Amino acid sequence: MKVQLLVSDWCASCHQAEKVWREVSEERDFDFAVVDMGQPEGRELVSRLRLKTIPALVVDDRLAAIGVQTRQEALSIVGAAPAKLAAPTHHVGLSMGTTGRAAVHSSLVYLFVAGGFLAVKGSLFLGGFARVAPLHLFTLGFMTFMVYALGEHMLPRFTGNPVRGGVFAWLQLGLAHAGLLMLVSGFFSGSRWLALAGACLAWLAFLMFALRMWPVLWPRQAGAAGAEPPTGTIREGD
Amino acid sequence: MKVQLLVSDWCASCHQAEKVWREVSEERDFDFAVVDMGQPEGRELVSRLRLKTIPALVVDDRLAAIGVQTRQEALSIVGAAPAKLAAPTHHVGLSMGTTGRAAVHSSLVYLFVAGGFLAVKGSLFLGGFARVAPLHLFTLGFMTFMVYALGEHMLPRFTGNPVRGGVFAWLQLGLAHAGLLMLVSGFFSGSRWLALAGACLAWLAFLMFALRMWPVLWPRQAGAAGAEPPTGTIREGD
Amino acid sequence: MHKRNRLFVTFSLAYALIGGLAGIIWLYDPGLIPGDAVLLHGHIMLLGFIAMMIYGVGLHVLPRFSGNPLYSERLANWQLYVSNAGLWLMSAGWLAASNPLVLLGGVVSWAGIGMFAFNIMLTVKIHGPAG
Amino acid sequence: MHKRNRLFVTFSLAYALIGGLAGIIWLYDPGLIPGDAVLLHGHIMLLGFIAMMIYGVGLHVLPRFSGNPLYSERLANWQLYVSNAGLWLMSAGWLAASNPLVLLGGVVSWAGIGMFAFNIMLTVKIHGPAG
Repeated sequence: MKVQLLVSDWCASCHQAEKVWREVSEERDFDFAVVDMGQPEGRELVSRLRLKTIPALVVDDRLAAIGVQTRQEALSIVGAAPAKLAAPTHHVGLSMGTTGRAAVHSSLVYLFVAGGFLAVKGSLFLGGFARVAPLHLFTLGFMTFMVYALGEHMLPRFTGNPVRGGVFAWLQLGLAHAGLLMLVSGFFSGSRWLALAGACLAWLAFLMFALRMWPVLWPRQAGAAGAEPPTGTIREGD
Repeated sequence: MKVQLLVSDWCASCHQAEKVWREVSEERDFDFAVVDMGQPEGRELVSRLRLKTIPALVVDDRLAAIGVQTRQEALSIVGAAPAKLAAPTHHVGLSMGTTGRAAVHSSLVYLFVAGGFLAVKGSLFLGGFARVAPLHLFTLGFMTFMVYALGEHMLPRFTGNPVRGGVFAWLQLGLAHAGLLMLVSGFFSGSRWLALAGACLAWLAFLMFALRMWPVLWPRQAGAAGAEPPTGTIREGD
Repeated sequence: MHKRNRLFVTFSLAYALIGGLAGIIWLYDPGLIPGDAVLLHGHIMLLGFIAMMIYGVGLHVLPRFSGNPLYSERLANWQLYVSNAGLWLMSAGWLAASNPLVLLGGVVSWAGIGMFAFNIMLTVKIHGPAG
Repeated sequence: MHKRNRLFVTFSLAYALIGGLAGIIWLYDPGLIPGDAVLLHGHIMLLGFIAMMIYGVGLHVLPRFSGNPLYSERLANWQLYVSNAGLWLMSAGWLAASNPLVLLGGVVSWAGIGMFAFNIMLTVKIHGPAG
């Protein structure tokens, strides 16, 4: 059973419909995807099924319903699908997840702190062993946390594969904060060992991020991502 | 007579409809606006008139037509409107104008040249009088041309006011190129006077840009932009 | 577009012209402007032209992208005064070759950045519109 | 997402880990890595982690935003090889403390940037899809 929910950024009720279907898809075992009208896949669906209204629900390549379904309606539509075993992955849609939003906020805070050095000292570089401390607030703080946020939000959307979230994602963010703060404290206090320990934690955090992104980029099912059309062309009905 | 064309980025036929109406609006004198479904103004129109399909044509706050009109159909819809005197301003919609696209291309070329110094010399700063030459390729080349492009594309969209284009816009871009190239040549050849002449031309180009943006930001009609709702809230039917 | 955001963009354009003029005068005669004309030029361009353009466009666009109204219109209005005051103080510092004045201007400008970041962060909430 | 773009993102993640490791080793003992370990770390992060992430995401997103297919898939494939070769040559140059090798790597990396810019410029045409 293949269920596609057609949505768009500008459509307020789409966010509501997505929330309902996201919950149902985590309880029942069926093939679920949120399709964005702004992407070629969405445009292809619109023109193939001549859809005129969103949110639109497409089940096995036929228009099944429009508008927002209640939880009960959604469950009855997928009535045949078996219950799902608890899984730590989730599909990504329009709204950024909680860990993603937390990473954006962290990123902005580090940008602000690094910007303070730029505004007050006029440079991201200091003297002595602390020379690169503000620079790392910018690169390992602002830039890396922004990559964490956009990576877990955009790569699953681009590839259509789910991303692992939950405890693993929070642990990654926690390690990244602890690592960066230890690294910068080490630079300022002149303690090479504190900086080294911080660098190792930050590296482990990035490794966790890379491990989370790996199955998003290279999913297990062979062929699932193999025979794709060139970038930007519109896929014909499959 | 007030004509609004409701469009969205993801809708291919909207680009076609916009082209037709853009042409007609430059021949006949009526109040024309392209309204983006992704903006609050567009969402307000959708919910007030319960629109379901785009492109949608709204004439004096009533749905007049959907889909793409031919030039003849469009002219008959605005049949009552008088012919327009030639005007150098134009409204901005989904597609970036020709001068805007030219400015984006120029911006990327300067970025590439400045990036060459970064890749080969490892820095945007050199020694001696030429010290800041690569830096100005980045700031007065890449960044300023990007501001020229996005300014003339986005500010008219944000404010709903037309922007002056044509010869004036091309002259601005020409002066900006000449000024930057003379400034950089002056830095490299050690000629302070060549650099000074280039700086003056680049400054005149920016002045022309500022003069083009002024009526976009502060239109003549008092009140036209005065009583606006706070950012991000949805305007109720006017 | 909110009047305050149009003011931010207008100030950005004006500072680009003022900063450009400082560069032109320096090229004509490096001694004509007292203090450090090069850092004056650079900071007017960075904190005037570029930063105010980002403030004006960001305050208009980011609430629309996130689907929430701006957290505080009043804080954004104050940010307009604070950012301008910071830049004027810093510019006065470069002209007078006064390090304390430059530092004060830097701290005030930084506060303006902080007000912008705080306002945007509470607009783009951790829990989105549907959560 | 095209396989080449996924490879760009994957290389980006790998270079972040390799560049991070270089930084960690330098912190442990600045003498363990021959040549200039600090510039090695910085350039792997900039030309590996950040640039390849921009290439991968940009090649996926920009054609979609502009409404045109990518100008040349083949040029983008070659860009993957050229960008990686440039970074390896430059890294070898830092390790061997060889200026000519660093310069060669810089020129090859720059060619990769140029291929990306050229491809994107011809995708986002001066005359748009409707013009």
